[in-house]
Amino acid sequence: MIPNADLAKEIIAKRIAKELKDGQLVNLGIGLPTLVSNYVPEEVQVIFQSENGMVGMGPMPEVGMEDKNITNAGGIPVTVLPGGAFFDSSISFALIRGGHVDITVLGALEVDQEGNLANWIIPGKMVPGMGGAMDLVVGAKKVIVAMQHTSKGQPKILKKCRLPLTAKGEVNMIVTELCVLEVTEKGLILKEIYKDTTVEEIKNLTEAELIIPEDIKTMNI
Amino acid sequence: MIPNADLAKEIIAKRIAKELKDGQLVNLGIGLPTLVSNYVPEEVQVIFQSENGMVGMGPMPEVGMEDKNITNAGGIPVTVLPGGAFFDSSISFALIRGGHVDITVLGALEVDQEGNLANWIIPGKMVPGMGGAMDLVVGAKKVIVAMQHTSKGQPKILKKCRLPLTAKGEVNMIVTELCVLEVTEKGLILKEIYKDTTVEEIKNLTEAELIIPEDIKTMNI
Amino acid sequence: MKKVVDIDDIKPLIKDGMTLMIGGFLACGTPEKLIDLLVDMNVKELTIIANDTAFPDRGIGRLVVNGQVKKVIVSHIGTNPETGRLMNEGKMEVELCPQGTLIERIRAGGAGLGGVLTPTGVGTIVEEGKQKLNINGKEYILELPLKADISLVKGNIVDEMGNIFYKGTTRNFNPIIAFAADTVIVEADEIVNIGQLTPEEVMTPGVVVNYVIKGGE
Amino acid sequence: MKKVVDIDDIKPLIKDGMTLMIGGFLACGTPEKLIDLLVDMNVKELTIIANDTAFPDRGIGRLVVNGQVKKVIVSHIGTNPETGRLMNEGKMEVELCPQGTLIERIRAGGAGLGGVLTPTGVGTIVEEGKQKLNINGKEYILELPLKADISLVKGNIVDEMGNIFYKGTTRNFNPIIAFAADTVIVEADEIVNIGQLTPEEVMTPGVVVNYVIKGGE
Repeated sequence: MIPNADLAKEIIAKRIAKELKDGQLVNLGIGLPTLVSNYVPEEVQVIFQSENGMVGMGPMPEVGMEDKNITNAGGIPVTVLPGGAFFDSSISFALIRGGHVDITVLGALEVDQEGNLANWIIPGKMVPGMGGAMDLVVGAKKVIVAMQHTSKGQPKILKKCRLPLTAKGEVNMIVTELCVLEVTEKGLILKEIYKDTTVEEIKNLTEAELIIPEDIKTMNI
Repeated sequence: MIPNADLAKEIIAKRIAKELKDGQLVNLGIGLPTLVSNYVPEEVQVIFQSENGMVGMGPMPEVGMEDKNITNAGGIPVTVLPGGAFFDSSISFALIRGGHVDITVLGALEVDQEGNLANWIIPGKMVPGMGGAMDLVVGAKKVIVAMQHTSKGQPKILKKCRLPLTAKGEVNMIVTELCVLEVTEKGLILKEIYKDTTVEEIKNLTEAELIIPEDIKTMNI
Repeated sequence: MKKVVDIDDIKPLIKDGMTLMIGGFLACGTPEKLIDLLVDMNVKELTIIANDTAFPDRGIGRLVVNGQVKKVIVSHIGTNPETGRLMNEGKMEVELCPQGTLIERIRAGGAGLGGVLTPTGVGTIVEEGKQKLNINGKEYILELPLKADISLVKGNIVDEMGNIFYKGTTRNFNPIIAFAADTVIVEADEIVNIGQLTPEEVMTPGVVVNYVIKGGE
Repeated sequence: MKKVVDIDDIKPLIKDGMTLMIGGFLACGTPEKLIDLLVDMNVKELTIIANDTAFPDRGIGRLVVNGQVKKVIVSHIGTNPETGRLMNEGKMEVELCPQGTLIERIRAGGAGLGGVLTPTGVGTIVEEGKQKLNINGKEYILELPLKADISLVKGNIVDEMGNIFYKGTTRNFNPIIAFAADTVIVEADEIVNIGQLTPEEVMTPGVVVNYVIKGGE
């Protein structure tokens, strides 16, 4: 049984939140990845980076309290927490490309069993541009793809990406509403599955080859 | 007649001071070049850069007023003028290498008729290192060599530098106590001579070929 | 060397066909009054180097909508549908560049570097037509410097020598483009006397700034 | 993630044979208390990357005089005769690097770049053994990144999250080396609570800093 879109997003965000460790520097992409910040356990203090030039990004301001000089990478007003810092884009990407960001969470159009990611262009249809995504995926220590398992019923986890790539072989983990996959040199390992699904269902909805270990866990959300 | 060392330095510094134009950003090397700042006309406002990380460098502080956090590129306490700014070394050399410094004045061990400069090493004898000199000479819009015409009676203005170079073909102007030379594609042009010397004397004390125009001026100090 | 001028004094500097760098990230930190000026002057055939093309009614987006732009070199155009439309109709050239690469190319231009080697884009279409180098067993793309005729910078507090202080996330591309153009024009929220910014508060040294104009309220 | 520690807690981190980057320019902005620690521990065979070797009795020079250094990568050794003597006697290796190139190499290391192309040193012995590239008719040297095991940084005001504010010309190499090492240790003149440095005052974000110790008065 495939959870509906809202539940799917909640499952994904909750599961990824559990990957964050105390003290880590984390960059969350626009959209679904942003939801992860809602589920970080209280005892885990992570620092959010925004590639337009900030660490220590806080929640959105209350209505009427917006400061037009403090925005996130989506251009939306946000807040900065005590101990945060602002900097220019060259320093922001020195942090990103230089391996100082512990985890980046991004959406995907396609991802494949070699850890390739496509999320910035559908030629002839949608060309938003890569923004900071290519640098984030190459530079962050751990790259987590956050996406619904299928798009209109079609698999998005492929043997080989068909869309132009964002980066080659950089994805470490894929989290969908159905499962958690780890990208390894041998291929994709099915680590956890959602309580209401089965290995069979996941196989049917996935084009990529999956390595099925004996000790698959239930997704802990 | 060759002026003694003290007078020589004064002549050189005074003449170079006349090259500085209002609003220019200027870097003066340690030693003789530093003296140039004593002779800048009052109506000319230049900004001094210090490659350790400052623009708007002011004079040395009065005794007892030194701030150990504000030093020049020689490690000596200096002051910062209102409107000055501090920055890190990467920005300092972005200014230098990026062509934002209008004039750099440096000493030389040797300089030659192709505009080559040697001022950072005498192999086996003296190896201070190049510090910021190589970047300054390559990056500044105008490179002025400030030095006494000879060393122990031997020419320092050569056909071809014999010491390892600081930079190739980057010198624009040479000012000694005897003359002002302009470096051009054709060679060294004798533009001005000191009042107490002659073209003959300069030729005798110079190894390089000199282009002698008809309208040589007396050095205006 | 009086740098603070009236916005009308800027007009003669800006000409059709120029390459402009413009600060801002989705219009945060973009000099809107200078954009107004460009729109009013209706200068054409501009090449714009910036992070993005913002929104149709804000920032750089307004120049796109007004048909003044020949080419943009940016990392993102998704927030301005007009950019995509003009691109698809062949009316405007769009060079997409990863954000971190774009800012390094501009920095290289301003810092006198001939290029930088980046791992970003290796194995993607970004590497097409570019030289690749293998350094210690890892592949890098050689990315070349960018420079402009004029940079349009937005500063929050600017002193009469052109020293700039940026608030919040308005800094973004501004300090970097301020090094990479022949002429640098700053739009200031607030212009202060010399000495009111301490030398430590200055984020862009005024020595790279040519003109300062007063921005909107 | 408590970053403020006692200087003794630093001891286990530092080992013979390590590569250290140390901030400062002729000892201005050098963490002298951390140098004291290195001298006391008498760690050996260090490789030091820094602007210079300062003076025999100040800054990095003290490590040279104490015979703890195997190699230095610096732009200048002229103020410390001991460096020259040890070099001439073959007891210490000295790699001289133009200052602007040195800081770019460190920056590249910290920013994940594979190298930079610089015109500095073309036609001199600096280019020996290095790849040269011709970009648009001009020659550049390819200079490779530098990284370290540990960076020792000096900050004037540092908050409990490791955010750093530098006064005057003490900044120099410090913010750049803070990005380029596996472990970053900051010696602070003054340690303040979180929030006492505004986000705009921060010159090095604490996210790259691992440990903060209190410096001398």
